[in-house]
Amino acid sequence: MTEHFPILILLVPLFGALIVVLLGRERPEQCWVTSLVSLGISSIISLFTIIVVFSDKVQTIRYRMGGWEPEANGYEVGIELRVDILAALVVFAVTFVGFVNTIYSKTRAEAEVQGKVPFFYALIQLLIVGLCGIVMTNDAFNLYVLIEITSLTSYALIAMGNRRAVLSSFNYVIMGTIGASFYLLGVGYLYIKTGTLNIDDIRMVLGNDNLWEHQSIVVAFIFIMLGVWTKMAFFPLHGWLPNAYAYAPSMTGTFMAPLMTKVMVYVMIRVMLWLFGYEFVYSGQHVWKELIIWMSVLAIVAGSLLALARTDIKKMLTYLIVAEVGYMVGGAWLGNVTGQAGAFYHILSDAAMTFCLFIAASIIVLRVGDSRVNAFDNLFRKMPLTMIGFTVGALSMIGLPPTCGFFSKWYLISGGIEAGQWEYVCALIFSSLVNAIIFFRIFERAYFGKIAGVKEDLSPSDSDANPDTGIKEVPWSMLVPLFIASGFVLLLGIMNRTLFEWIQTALEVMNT
Amino acid sequence: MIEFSIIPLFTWLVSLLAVPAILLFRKRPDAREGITFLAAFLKLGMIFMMLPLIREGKILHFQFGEILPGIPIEFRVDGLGMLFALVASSLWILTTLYAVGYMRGLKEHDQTRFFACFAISLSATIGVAFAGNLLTLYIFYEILSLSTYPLVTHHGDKAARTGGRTYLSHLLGTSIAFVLPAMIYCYWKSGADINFTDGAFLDGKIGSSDGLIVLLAFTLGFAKSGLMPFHSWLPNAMVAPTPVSALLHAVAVVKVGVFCVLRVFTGVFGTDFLQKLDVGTVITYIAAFTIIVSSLIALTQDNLKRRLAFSTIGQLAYIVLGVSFLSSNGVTGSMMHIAMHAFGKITLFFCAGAIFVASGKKYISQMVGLGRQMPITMIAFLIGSLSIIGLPPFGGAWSKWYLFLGALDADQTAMAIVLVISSLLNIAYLLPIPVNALFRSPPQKGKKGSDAGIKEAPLACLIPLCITALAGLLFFLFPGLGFELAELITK
Amino acid sequence: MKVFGLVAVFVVGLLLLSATQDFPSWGNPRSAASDGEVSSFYIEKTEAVTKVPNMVTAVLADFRGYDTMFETVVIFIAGIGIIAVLRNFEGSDSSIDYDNDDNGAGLLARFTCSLILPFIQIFALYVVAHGHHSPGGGFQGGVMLGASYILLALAFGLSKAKRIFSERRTMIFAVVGIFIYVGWGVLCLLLGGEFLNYSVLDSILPGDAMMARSYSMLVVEIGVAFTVTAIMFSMYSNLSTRGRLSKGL
Amino acid sequence: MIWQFDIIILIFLVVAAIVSLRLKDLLGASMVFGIYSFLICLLWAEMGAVDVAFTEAAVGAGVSTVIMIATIFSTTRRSKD
Amino acid sequence: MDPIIANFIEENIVPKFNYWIYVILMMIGLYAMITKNNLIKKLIGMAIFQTAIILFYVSIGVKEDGGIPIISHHGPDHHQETEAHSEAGSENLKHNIIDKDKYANPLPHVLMLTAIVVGVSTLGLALAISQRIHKSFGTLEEDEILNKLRPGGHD
Repeated sequence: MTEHFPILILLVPLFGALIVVLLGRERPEQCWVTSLVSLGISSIISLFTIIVVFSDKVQTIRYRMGGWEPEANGYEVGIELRVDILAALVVFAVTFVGFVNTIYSKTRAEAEVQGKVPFFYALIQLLIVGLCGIVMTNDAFNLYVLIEITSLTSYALIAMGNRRAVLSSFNYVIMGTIGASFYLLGVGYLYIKTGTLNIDDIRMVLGNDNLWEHQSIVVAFIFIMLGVWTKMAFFPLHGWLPNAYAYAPSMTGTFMAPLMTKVMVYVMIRVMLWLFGYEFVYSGQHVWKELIIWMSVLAIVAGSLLALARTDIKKMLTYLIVAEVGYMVGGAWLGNVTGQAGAFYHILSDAAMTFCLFIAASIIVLRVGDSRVNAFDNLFRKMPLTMIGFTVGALSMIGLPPTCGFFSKWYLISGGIEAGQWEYVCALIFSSLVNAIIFFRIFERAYFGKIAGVKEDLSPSDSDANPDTGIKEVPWSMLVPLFIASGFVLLLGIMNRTLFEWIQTALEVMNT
Repeated sequence: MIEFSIIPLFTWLVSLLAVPAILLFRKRPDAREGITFLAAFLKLGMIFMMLPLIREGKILHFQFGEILPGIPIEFRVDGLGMLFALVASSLWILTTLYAVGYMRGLKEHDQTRFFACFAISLSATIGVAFAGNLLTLYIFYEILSLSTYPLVTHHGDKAARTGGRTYLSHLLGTSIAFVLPAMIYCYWKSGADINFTDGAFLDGKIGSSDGLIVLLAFTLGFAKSGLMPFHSWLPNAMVAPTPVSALLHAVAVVKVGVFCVLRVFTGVFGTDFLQKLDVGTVITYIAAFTIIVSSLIALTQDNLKRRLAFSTIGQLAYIVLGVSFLSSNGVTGSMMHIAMHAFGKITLFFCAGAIFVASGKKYISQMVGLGRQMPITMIAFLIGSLSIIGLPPFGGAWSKWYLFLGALDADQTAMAIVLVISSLLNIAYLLPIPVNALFRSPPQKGKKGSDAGIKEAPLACLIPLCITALAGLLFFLFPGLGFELAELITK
Repeated sequence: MKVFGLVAVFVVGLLLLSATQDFPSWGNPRSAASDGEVSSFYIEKTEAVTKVPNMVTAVLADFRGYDTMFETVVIFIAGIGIIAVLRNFEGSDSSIDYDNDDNGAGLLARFTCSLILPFIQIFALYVVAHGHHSPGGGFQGGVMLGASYILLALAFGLSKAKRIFSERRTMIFAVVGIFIYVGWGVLCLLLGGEFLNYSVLDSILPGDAMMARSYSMLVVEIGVAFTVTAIMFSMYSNLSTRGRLSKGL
Repeated sequence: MIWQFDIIILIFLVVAAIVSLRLKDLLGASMVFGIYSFLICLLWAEMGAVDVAFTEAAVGAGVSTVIMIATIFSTTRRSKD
Repeated sequence: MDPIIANFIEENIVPKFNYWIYVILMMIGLYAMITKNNLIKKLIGMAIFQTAIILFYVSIGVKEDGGIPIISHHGPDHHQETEAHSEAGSENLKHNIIDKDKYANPLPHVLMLTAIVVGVSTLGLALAISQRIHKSFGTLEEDEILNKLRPGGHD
């Protein structure tokens, strides 16, 4: 049974989506239960997959669709799933965030997408199918199909928001199509030279025929990278992201912000190491290593500064995502295992902390009814539980121990030092400082209230009574996800050593 | 001789565990403060339990978890940590006593928050004192920054917020910008070993120019030590209530800063290795510059707490200066000065607070002739000042003496001269306050009426300041323990 | 913007063209892609292992059946995505105003349509069923079937078409199509093979493992056809009425 | 595979693409786009990709054009560029 | 004509004419996607862009004398095949008679079927989105939409 785990992870939410569409119109209340159950099962299976993969016998699950064995010379003729520890971790992150986000959606879905609840749940489950598929597939073209699945679902999900969301969804369609088509072009250029689509086989052919010098392979690499960067909103190509995530329905934003860009970062790491291989990507003759690290520095600095300039909370967070993408691209391009592992670890930790922050921000915007920073006034008194969750996420974003943000930054900086890329190290530090300013600005407001406020504004005694207005905590269905997310921020931080060792071992295999 | 012991953990935990209890009893102030005292005494008791072992030359050690490859959360008690923990925990009791008097005297708001944060800060301070590796040190350093922020901004008004902003931005900013990369660089350079256990871990693993940069990054990055140019948080943090200022300037925060610098010199590089690298002088000059400039600025301040703040900057620079001589005498002087300055400066702050509680006066110019109404406070202030200046028969004399010897050992005659000049400056900015208060009559007879009602501060304020003043005297007579602990480090 | 676009486009174009110089020339049967082991395998062995002469169908529905499953899912997503984005449930949803509706095109067009519609549909079914031997298959047949309903809607008005193919029915068709496809794969799973490994179905299908593959391809093509038919029509009906489903073009 | 045929269609393709993008009338543009789809479908049939050609005929020249026209009718027909 | 240019054309353009045209079509489509003001025009550009890539893939699969990728039992190999059949369906012989140069490479065709489907799905969804945009903003011109957003928005 265990060998079927990879496909089961995909099939369960797929069936969930079908059932939701079929039964949703008659029994809308069942949609939530169905998707909760399907995503719950899926995340349990993916948790077991981690265990299976990590047990000594199986390091990588290879699952051949349709049972097609490789042909005589060893080339795969079918499509293959390949799950190693990295894929298993990301898949778990995807399904689990999906599961927790479904809990969060319980009340919000009915409020924000009236009448279309079943479609929302169906789309979000299909999005999870797509993301998991992206992570696990070992076929370059299948990756394209799955990228398009995630794109289409996210276009639709974003366009379910207000009119700005619809507009940004259109921009996303244009950018996303360009990105995915570039990826497809790159795969075509690889195919014309190698004659195969399986990722492992392509690397093998590239090595055997020594095709690395060929112009078409270089162009293929450039286009695949451009495509992936567009989808992950790497700095100059980030234009579609902020509005899309900020104005989408809140439960869409909370799901997509932590995962979409991160999964694409995973794809980038995978393309770099699995598809093209270490020698090709980092070899000295290509100038792009330095160039891309400088680009990531630019992404980090620009993302942080743009975030600093925003007063809208969600917008600010989306620009922080742009900066974080810069972290990960830079880390992956440093050319040493520490940096790559740091980038990968940051995929997980960034997913956790972005999820945490987005849920908290959505709750606050919902309760206060204002999406600007002054929504935070006095919130520590009014919504202490929400603010605790927010604080955990924010500290992680700044990079203070023992949250996971600190450790991912640690590994990334270690990688930067090891590679001697001081500009990257400086950019990381700079971004941490800017994040500190951004979040402490918020904390100050949340703690003390309005700027003009004086001592008398605060409640005079130690009483915990809410001083004013009806701003109260939200129902458990929104607080529980927040606490799960912030719990994961801490858990990933505490477990970082174990995780990092797994990641490092898996990546070292790829770098040889 | 390293010995496993669980006491360091409990010493750290005890004030942390007090926090939920404090929050639980938020409605009953007496129980709440009882818990604070209980925790404080328990802590001191545990430290005294460890003291004999440390004096035998043992190193107590406890570790759990492994947060990064090769780096656990590690507690390790040696002479330096012991000295610091001893000072911090004994002063915690006094500060708590004083805080109770002060807070109740002024009927401050949010006392629960105050005491809870206080307990967290002390826990973090002990964490720093006992930290067995650089990362543990860093973590507790950051926790201390964050947990003292609510204390600094306790009043919540605009000035407090500005002060708090400066405070946090300096401390957090420097630690992220300098210490973190330096630490990661060390981690990488030393092959994943940043434990203090086996002597200085960077010994012989780093070149001269790298070493200078790392050393500078650490020394400036631990901005709690108040070295220029990252000193301005200190005067700004003066908006805090006085017990907090006492905590910041005498016990927890600033001492953590210099303690970290001491650790960097002795535990990260090792003084011998630094001598080989020949990079200590840069720090020496920064420290000397800080001493002179801060003393000069202190002279111009009229707000008592601000003047004391600049005085603190100068005194802290002594400690850094002493250790930067890289001689055993210098390090001994530095360690002694941690303790001596702690007791001296806390006396001064207690006095400043007592004056504020009793008379509401903040400015030095208002305090002329105050000694008549508040003789005990002013005499304690005088003792504290003398101890800080370093005149016998007060404890400060020992540390100054050893610093001086250290300067001569290192052939830094110029620094010896700096020490002399700065001592003169100390006299100039500290001594006039008690002297004017005690021996001059109030200038304006007409306004005497307003001073008439002034009495000594409440007993809870008065007792601690007497004790600390007395301690300054006792340290001169019985300095043995301090030397003993210092010897454990310098040998 | 225009200049920037022009520059970007030219850079992209030049990059792509620069790579064509080391492509094998067009139509060269010895190029890596055409001569590689994988495509040779498909050309030479397909009929032997699947009994299907149309390699494209075989590769589509069997070797790369997993891709095709997601292709169907893509269509499905487009269908429900359009509904999610555009559908306006506020209007009279269930009770379509049949009387006051548009009546489609003119008489001649309606006559012609009624004449050719059955042929279109029969041809579409043929395309679905005969995909093993001739160009075509589930997707093409499904599109044609969907197009026949679109034609119906154009000629006789949307309401007429909706009477045959209501929204509810569309959704059921779409779901059932994917369900057939995925369920068939799961059936393989339950019988002990990998997902979509049709050869294990020989225990329940007549013939040997190769014939089982051949039959299974037909089954999944039918599944695809279901979904595509339904979604094509749903796409048209939503887009032509701005999501109200009340009045067609 | 007849290369003369190939080249002629390719050139027509480019023309059709440009025309469909330059027309200010969106209805006309989508009609020309239908022509473009049909041409490219011819090209593929000629290249031996019958399945692809069949699909493109049904989808590109058929459904795509129809839904595009449906959209144009329910929005606006004029375009500034 | 300059011999170098003539040589270049002979070597790089004539045998790769398909690739040149696909790049040109792709450039046209991309340019329209980036610079066109009308949303429908952008989508037409997008469709052109995608078909150009499909053209590229199909061109990969072409063989000079390859026919459609459907195995023919009535073609020139007919006689051999019947012989093969008579030998009790011997697998090996049966394989040998299929000349792979006679058939176009089927794999790119399969891939492009999927790509066409993806293209039409994207187009449909994008059209739905642009209808929503038209409903909210009353126009499909990008500059007018941005103008409408400007006064109210804080973006």
